[in-house]
Amino acid sequence: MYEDIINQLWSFIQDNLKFIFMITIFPGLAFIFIFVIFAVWFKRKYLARLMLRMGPVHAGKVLGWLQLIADAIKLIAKEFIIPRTTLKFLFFLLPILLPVIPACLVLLIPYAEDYIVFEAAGNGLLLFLAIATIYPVLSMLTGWVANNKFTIIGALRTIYMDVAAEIPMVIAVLGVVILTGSFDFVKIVEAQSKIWFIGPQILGFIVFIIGCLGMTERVPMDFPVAEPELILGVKTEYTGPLYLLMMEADFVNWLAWLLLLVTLYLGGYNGPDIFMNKTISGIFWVLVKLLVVMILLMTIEVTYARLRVDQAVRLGWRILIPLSLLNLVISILLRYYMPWMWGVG
Amino acid sequence: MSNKVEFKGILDKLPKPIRRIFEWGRSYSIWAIHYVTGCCSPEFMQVFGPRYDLERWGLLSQPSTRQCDALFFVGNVTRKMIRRAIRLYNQMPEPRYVVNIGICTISKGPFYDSYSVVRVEDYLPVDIYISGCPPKPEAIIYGALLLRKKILGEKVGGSKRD
Amino acid sequence: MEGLSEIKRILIEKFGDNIIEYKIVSPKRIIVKVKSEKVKDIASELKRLDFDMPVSAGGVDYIKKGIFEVFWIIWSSRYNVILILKTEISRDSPEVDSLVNIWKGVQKFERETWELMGINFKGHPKLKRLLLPEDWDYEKEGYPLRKDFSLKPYER
Amino acid sequence: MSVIRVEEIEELEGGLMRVRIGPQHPISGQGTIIVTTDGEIVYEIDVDIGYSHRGIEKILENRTYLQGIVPMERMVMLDTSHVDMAYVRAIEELLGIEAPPRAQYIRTIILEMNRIISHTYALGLLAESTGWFPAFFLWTTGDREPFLELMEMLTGARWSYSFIIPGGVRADLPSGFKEKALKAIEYFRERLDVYMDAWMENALFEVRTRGVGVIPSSKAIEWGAAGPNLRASGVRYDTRKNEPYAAYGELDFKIAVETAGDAYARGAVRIQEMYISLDIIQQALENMPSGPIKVNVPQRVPPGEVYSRVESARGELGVYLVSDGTDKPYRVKISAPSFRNFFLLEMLPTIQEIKFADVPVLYMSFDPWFLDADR
Repeated sequence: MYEDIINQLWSFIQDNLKFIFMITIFPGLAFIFIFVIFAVWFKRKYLARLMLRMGPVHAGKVLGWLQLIADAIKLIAKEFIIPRTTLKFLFFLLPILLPVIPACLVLLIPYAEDYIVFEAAGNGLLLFLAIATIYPVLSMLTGWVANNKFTIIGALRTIYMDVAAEIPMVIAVLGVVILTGSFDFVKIVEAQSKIWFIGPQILGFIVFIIGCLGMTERVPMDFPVAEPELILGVKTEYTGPLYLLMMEADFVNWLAWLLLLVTLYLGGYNGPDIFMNKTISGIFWVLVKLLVVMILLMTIEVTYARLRVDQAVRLGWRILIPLSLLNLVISILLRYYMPWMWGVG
Repeated sequence: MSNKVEFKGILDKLPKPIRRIFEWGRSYSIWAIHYVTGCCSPEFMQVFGPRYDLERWGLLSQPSTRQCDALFFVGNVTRKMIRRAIRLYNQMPEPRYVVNIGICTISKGPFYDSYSVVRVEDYLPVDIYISGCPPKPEAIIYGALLLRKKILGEKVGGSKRD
Repeated sequence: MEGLSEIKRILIEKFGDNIIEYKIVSPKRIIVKVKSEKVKDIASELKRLDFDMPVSAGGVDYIKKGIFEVFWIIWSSRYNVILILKTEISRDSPEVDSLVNIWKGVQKFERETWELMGINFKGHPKLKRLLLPEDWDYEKEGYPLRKDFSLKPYER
Repeated sequence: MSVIRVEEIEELEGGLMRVRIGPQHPISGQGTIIVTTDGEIVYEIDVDIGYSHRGIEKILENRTYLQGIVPMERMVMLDTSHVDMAYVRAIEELLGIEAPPRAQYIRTIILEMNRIISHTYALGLLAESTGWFPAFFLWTTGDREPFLELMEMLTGARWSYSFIIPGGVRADLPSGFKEKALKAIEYFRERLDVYMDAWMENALFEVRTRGVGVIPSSKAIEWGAAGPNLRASGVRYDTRKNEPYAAYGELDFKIAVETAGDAYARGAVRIQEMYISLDIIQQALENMPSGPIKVNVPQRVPPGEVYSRVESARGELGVYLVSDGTDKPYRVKISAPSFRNFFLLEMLPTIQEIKFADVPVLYMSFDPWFLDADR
């Protein structure tokens, strides 16, 4: 009686083996966990090196690669405290929900010609932006639920940053959509085979980078988690495993936005295919570009001071939005006069 | 205060190798609170500085008490400060340690007859004592390594705790 | 030097006997001792004479003579000289006018003297606890900076 | 021991809330800044000090003059030699003796090295408060090491030297100190150029500090500002020039003065003062006179009262010493510069509208030190 169930299961696995591999291994869970651990380790070593010091060394006997695993184990084994003045259900649910949102964004990105997990019927970018805007709302909720003076101020500031950074960024992304004529990620990457969009869309690229810093709360725009004023901003009240999830959510969100940056402006998987097989070289190129952009953003993080809230909102409204509108006009002109350049005409 | 979930017991019942892993993890990432109480604080900053870097052993200074497991008393502790320190100690989650840096925290040091300096030992259980006024960075690093040894379960001098 | 003697002339002819003592210790130091009731007017007169930066204020407890000596230390930007204004008040009713509305910078110093020595500054806006711990009660432990307060019980 | 209960959340009118940037806070040090704000605009700042009040003035009455140097230095650990110098200068003035010239030069070297150590701390924290934590704060922490090593070589201790004693200096310069010191000066001078580029050209840092917490010179004098905060508002006031002590009479150096009076100007004054200190040390090392380094001093100090002033890194540090002829001081009143610098922070909201995010920047631009204020 069990045989047919097992046979059905076995045939189901054989049919969509590729899909299961994609979900669990490459762009799925394993890749996200490994990337988070690598990114945190790399950030601590790289920033330490810029600060003229060593960073974690003794944890793994060679370059301290086990340091993050030690941190994770310690946090798991920590006792978690539920402050009396919070909504217990939300206090537990939100940290679990936070890493999930950006995790599912990673699946929408095309890593090679036919290597995309969820096609989204032609409007992948639209779905990406829709899901991505839930993250600030949820992080605001965590601040509000923790019911501590500093987290409430942090929650208010998350909304400020949301307003200041997200609107100009969405308009900038519109420039790319006008050039390629569709929301489909694959078409966007195909359109960049001749020239990457960082060239014609340089204004949009600048606005996107600043918005990306804002959305992922990196230093120039990271006032929701501003250490000097609000202890840890939104994450102050969370201990042990919940803090581990919150910290991880931060980096998964960073991974999602970097991948979007790579596909929209740096030509996704376009690149000379070194390996024989096209998909492997496609994936290779996406990861290389991801690493380069990561190093760039980390260097920005070290050399610049943090913007005040009102300065960031003023920057967002007075400078970024006009810039992105100007970018729209440029992309319309480019689309009208030189359609052949983008494989559309 | 906040009702704490008593968590300690579960880990000790685990079999030896799994407990070793948790202890190894804990020993390599001690997070101290970003909190200084007295006049040894410049030396405490030097120890996190480029030359004597405590982050080599994974020791970071975290701003919020909820994520930390080590409370460093750096320098003299007065009656007004000890009340806040006790409150901090209560806020920290369970596997927590207290380290005394400087002789003022051990025996009131040069202020032996001051009317407001107190000894930390009368108020909080202390794990590691680092003497010196201010102790040299090597001494502070040695104290941190002693704390690591204590977490790994090895015997570190006579201590009232275990 | 000429500026200093000119100040002395103005102060003496305006306040006469209220100035008990006017000592020019060195070209950069003047010590003026005045009666405690006239402190406020003399201070406003000094302020008019460009003694504008308050450097410090405090009290000395002469237990043998049974008096408190309250002093304000003022620097003048024009004459570039330090003036120490001193008054004497009795130990059992330590009361003196506060010079806060003349020199704003003196507010914290007077608050500290009030807390550690028990000298009451009349007219001081914020006489609140500053340095001592919250659970310090004056009856049991007394005022720290007074001479009759001994450090023996605190010696470990 | 009654642990303080959670204060009752007092309802302030207009939806304000009182945020305590408490003793445990990345920026606050050993004290509390109580800020009344509605989230962004700050209406009132009250600094609650006393968390490390050790009663040094009372302890000094229990110690002889020479013993008093050790607890008094703990008052401000960052530049202990200035506190030492003020106390020793008061005693020497009462005794009417003068330290030999070689001791004066050695004292000047220690004082200036201490000023550099303290200013690097101030600049590092000012950069940290604007969020520029990683690079600048740790550069300055690292670049302070050579001077700490020199101090250890000369006096045996890294921070609290108690090297300046009534009548001169405890020991002579060790051999090889001069070459090492000149090498350290060379290294630090080029590091200072790196700070100037990283500091002056950093656009975001300027945006965060220019025009923030502007104090006009009239207000600075009226509130009793001290040291770099006074000179940043355009007031030419430096105790080393007004009343030259140690060897400042013979060395020529200028005073760093800025006129803007905002957080940026205070930082710029500190960087220029570091350049000046380097020149002073170089001059002192070059024409160092030979001769004795100590004059023996009687135990008992004749009765009298004296007010001695010294330009410490944080401002003008004054010691009002009353002695009654025994070997213990009768009363020592220390007028600490940080005590006055905190007052500036409290007075700022009355003249200018401050944002909540600016409070750490302002607090660090005055460079107060809680232990200095608590004594």
